Amino acid sequence: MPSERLEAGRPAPRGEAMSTQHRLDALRGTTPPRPHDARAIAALAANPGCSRRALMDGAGVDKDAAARHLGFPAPFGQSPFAITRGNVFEALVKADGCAELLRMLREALGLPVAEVAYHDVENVGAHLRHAHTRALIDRAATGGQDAGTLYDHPLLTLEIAGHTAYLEPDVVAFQLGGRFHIVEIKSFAVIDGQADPAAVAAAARQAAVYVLALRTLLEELGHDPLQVSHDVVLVCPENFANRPVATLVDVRRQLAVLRRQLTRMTSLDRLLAALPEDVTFDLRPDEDGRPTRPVAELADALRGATARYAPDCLSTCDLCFFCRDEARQEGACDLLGRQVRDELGGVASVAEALGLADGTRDPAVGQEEIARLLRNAERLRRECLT
Amino acid sequence: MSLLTSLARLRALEEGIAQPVATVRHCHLSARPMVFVPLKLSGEAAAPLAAMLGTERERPRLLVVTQPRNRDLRFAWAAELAGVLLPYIEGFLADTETVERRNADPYERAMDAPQLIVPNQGGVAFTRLLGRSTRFRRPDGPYPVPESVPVLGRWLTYFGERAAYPGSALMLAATEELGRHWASGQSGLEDANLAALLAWITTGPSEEAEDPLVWPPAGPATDPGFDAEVLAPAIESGKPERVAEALRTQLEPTWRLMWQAIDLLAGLPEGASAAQRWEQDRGSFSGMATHLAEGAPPQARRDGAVAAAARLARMERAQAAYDVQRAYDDPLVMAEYRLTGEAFAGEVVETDPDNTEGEGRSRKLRPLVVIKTDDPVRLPPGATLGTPQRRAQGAELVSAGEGLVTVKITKGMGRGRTAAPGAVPEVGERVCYTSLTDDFQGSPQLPEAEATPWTHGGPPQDYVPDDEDAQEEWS
Amino acid sequence: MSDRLDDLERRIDELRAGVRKAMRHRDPATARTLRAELRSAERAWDALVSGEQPEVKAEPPRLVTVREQVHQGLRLLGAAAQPRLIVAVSDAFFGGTIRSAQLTSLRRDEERSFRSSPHGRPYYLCAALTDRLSAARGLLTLSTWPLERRVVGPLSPRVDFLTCAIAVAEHGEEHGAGDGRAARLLVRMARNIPGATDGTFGPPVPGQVAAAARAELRVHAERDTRDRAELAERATAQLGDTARLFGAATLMTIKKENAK
Amino acid sequence: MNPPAASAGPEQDLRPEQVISDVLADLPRHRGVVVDSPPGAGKSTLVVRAAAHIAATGEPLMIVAQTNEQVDDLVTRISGKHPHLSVGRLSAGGYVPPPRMLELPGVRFGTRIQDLGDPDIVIATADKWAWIGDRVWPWAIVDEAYQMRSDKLLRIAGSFERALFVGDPGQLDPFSIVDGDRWSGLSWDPLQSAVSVLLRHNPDLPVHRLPVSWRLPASAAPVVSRAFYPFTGFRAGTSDGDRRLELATGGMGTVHDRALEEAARSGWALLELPNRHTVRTDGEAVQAVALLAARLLQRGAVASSEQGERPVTADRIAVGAAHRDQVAAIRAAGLPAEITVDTANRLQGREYDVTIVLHPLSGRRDATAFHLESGRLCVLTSRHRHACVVVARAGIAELLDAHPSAEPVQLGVPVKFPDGWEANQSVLDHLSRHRV
Repeated sequence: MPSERLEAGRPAPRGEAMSTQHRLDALRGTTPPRPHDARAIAALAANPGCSRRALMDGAGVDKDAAARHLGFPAPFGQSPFAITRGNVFEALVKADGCAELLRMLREALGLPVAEVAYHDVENVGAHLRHAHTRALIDRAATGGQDAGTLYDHPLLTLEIAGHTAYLEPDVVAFQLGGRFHIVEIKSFAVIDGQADPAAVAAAARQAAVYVLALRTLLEELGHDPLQVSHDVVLVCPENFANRPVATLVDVRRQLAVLRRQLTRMTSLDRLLAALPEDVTFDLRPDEDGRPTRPVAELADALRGATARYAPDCLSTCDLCFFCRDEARQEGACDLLGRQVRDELGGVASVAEALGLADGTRDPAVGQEEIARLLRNAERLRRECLT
Repeated sequence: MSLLTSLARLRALEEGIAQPVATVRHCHLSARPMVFVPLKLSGEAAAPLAAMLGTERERPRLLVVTQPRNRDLRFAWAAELAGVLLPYIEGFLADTETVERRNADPYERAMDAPQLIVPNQGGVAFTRLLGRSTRFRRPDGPYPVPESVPVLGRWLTYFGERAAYPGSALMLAATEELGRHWASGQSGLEDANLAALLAWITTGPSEEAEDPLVWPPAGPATDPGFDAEVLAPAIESGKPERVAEALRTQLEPTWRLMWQAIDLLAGLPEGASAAQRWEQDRGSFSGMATHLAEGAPPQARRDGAVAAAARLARMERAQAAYDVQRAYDDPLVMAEYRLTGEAFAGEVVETDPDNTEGEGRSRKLRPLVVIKTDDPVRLPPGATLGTPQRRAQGAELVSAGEGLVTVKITKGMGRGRTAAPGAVPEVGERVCYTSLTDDFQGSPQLPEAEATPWTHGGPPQDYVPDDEDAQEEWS
Repeated sequence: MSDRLDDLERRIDELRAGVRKAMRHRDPATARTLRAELRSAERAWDALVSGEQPEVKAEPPRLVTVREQVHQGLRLLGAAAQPRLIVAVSDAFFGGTIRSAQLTSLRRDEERSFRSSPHGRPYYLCAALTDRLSAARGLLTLSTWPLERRVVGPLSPRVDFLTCAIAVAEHGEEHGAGDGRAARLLVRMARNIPGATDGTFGPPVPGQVAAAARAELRVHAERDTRDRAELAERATAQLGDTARLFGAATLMTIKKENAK
Repeated sequence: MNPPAASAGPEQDLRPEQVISDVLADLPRHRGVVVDSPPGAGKSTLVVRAAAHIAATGEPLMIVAQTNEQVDDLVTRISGKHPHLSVGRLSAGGYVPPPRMLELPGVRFGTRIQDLGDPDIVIATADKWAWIGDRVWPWAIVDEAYQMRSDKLLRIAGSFERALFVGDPGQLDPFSIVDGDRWSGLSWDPLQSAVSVLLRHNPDLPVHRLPVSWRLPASAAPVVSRAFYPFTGFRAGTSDGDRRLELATGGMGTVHDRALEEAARSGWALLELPNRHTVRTDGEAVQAVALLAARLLQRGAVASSEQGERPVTADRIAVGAAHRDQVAAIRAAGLPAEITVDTANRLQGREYDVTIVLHPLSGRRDATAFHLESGRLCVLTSRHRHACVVVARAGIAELLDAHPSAEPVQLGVPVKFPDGWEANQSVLDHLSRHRV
């Protein structure tokens, strides 16, 4: 049973889901599915309006690989220094039976001194990790007094568009007021009580995925899912030292968003319907996984699914450079950002907007006002610049 | 961002070159700015890696931490930095003027002040963090540092805070200032890339600008590729000069860009009110220096209740003043308000310079001016108006319609029975009036910090920089 | 040398130009390859200006072998410990020269040597045993210890940490903290033990640390001893010599074996 | 608004009378008492009652409101209900009291405490109070305390010993033109509301909730309660049928007429325009709003309620929008001057028979935090006694669905509820059942 889970374990698609599932698999083609990790799942909410992204995520297409193959590699490298720093810090927090973590849980959350039991789920073979996690969590939830406190390297799962995503929270802590808490270890600094809001938000979104997965697990096991707290324990280095500090982060909002996105994913068939039957995003990898699909062909296939490019994509989507290039070819106002695009009312193209401003183009029905505004703005600019 | 700026961006995109969104420079530009390009170690909060800085474009100083994990080297670096910055800063303290104040003692104000220019907001934030991580240090005790380090920390903290103060020019971020004066054909997010923004302004968009190999990031973060393929091996090799060389390659391009940015800004005539804001900067700078000289403790980690409220009031006032001054100094900025109907400009078509109101002693001169304008006026009758052409005057909107606006001058006409020559605009003169005026009444007293009320946690225990501040180890 | 530099610099300029050209012609593929060459050229240039390639730093003459130093550290600690702690101890008290990296392969070597000639050595550096009697990840123990000390129940990581803290504190007390290293190690451990420090940042009092550690130890001792006794029993009953020292093979390792 | 404090009971089951007497009973027991009041739940009534109650003890009382309108309104109510009380109305230099107030018995006006004699009650805006030092009042009542920025409270808190804080947590939060990130997470963040700062430093203060809205009709209370007060909730003081809106003259079957009829019938109407991205001042929408208002007057709407029957005259109608330029555009569309046209910020605390709302998200392509702020929609949809007509372009559902959620998270800042997205969704969901 668990072993079957291991190979990209996908339950046999049923009924209505079937066609959708098959379409999605066809969309991905021979390329092996990119398993969703917590970050990927959290990122589903980054730009829900983008059909292209929704379809690629739904089909488990490796957007990064696609972007490379298209010649628009994503701009997200990670520095070896940052990676080392991250690992060193996590090791420090977990060293000596999570001594540091226990200190923080005791100080910040009043964890009783007696609560020190530590289970390293990874002590069992990788293939047993999920099953072992289930067993341990089940025992804890059933309220065995010796249920234990810290579960290191647990392995949770979540069904994403018919695929099982495997999720690895840093630590699950129990016995904080009888509830499970997700512990998220991050190496960005908390300085005088504050951290980079974007970084915290990302951590919160990711932790929300773990909370949801753990709640789902409890539900499957017939326990009260609310035994999992919506407060996650965020552990970061404090100020400029290596010393970790714990902060509680309320992820209820992120949970709500996550639920919305997961329900959306089930409605992919609407998007699929809009695609030609035979279209596929297959990279046609050769035996050593190198993509062989003609680039132009792949690009066309992708253009078949409309993107909704916004500059924010540059920090959230592997495909951003490809879509930005597309937007440039089309001379779309989206290039200038959501706000500008919104300000221009219905006007979508640069040429159109400027035409209206110069008066060289007559406003279409419904464009009268934006035309008036633009002409006025153009008049003022001319007046001030000449 | 207003439609006016959006239009400029669209135009830039179409013409492939940035468009002006200001006709004058809205920040003071020092004759001897200190250009400061810091780099930090990826993955760390504020671990300095290197900095290129100096006041002369031909003679940049390169400071490098050749073994970033070694905290002693980091403090040595901080001391080196202090060795460059402190003399520069203190150099402005000698030459001062005495300023008389109403119901307060006169004080000494520096004739000129230092100006730090960093590439981007990241540079400002890093400066602030650098200040935070050094200002509590002690030259004695368990983790002693050179005496100059805590002093540097307090100055960097000060500059970092001034950078957040509307209209201050003590510390500028190049991308911010350029973006205030030119609209590129890319999004605001992309404007944060100095190379890209400058390309738009000078030669037009360039793919290279985003290629870290051609234009290394302007910091403080380094290019991950560079970290992996060049820096890490260099550090491993344990050869300081090799690390320094590697970092030089990352800093020099940005150094050149910084001076290009300064040249561009210098090319614009300075706005009328910039000098006034710079005067406040000089006053603030002198205040900080005195503070330091009197041996006051380092800036607290965070504002107390009263300090926060006081700062907020100052900043809100500064912001409002800054917005008004920019509009009054620059027709292109004023145009934004004309577009939204909060201002209008046009030609005077009729005047009644001798119009009066009231009788006998209370009889006052209230000249009327009729202006013909193409602007959409969205101001109600009775609205108080000001005008860039006669800043001392105040006016009131009488009526508006059919492109004609009647305005009554209500302030600054003096006592006389007839208007002084030039006080009332002549027929045919182009004038601009706006509801945007900067007559703020001062903000009311705040309680003393030690009188903080119970609603805000009561009196704080007064702040003593404790050992922890001085000893938190630098990982 | 210098003309090589010139060649390189010329080459670098050409490549830069090439990259630009490729980008302009929307030919990212070429650009990518050119970039790679550019990097290597730059690396070469780097190497030249900064002299010849770095030679591998010579290990300081080692009087005591890694194996012996680890043994020394573990004897002092008296409980299962992670490499980083062992290294810290050996560094703090024995002027140790080992680095964590050197300890990774250690257990495998020991196991090999034991298999070739069982009990050929006075002691072996061996594994701690999990509740599945498999080798616990990243923990080292001594073969000379009773099994009870070498198995880890749920509470053992904490208990062992406290035991180690006591050992470090007391050793420091007897032999003097020496230089800062020992003190720093004690601080790090002390701040994670309730009551071990009085909140100030001064160096902790070893006696106080030991006392605090003992106090918490008393809370866990009974259950931990029970768990360990039970585990030890199972180990004795179920494991052969090798497995008892180095851990029973998990399904994973069996798979690996079969794979060979 | 944050999840209820421990002190809060299930007060929507309580009788309002009960709550009020509980509040009055708590006054002497605690340094501060907080009363949350959902729209039209009798906040002013409570303030007047409390004022009289305190004045009766003979101890002087200061009352703090946020705007001159609010102050004048309170003065009028108090002297109307308790003519025997002497009230001093403090004001800044420029202030001219509306004529109607000059006749009020026992009310004196002045710019300095000394000008007021020694009245039982002194009332002024927070800004004015900030200038009054050198005296400490045993009692204070702070009205609209959720719209008051905490730095304002800091300036005046020294002037009173104990205080009653009254306000509506569901309306718009205070804001600033400068970026306040540097203070986020601080318990005294000056940009937080007076109440949140007060409660963060004094978590044990009692928090009461007025359980019944006398303004919102039975058709609106549950909708607003669900969307904007998910944790506390409230109910309508009247039940179905108590409030009626009748249109004297028949309609001509236009969408506008049908919208009005739907509103008259059900208390809600959504006049949906074709889906299109537009500029903020969407001419069609503006026209629709103006037409609705005009038709409402033409058709001689009559509102009957527990307060009896009266025609819906222009002054009983309000038009609300999100942006100032929208308001200007609507005014320019030629409405009778007596009809109030204003932004959400300025409509706070006001009440009308019928409101016509230009939906903040109408015609937008992307929702910003500003558009999604739950307080904005709450104000716009909770000003009416009888009916609320919302004008919006189709496509808001899709816009919400496509909204990217990447709000930054500040450490130590309590999460605000309700989430603007959820609130918008919930209201839209209800409106869709009244689509025309």
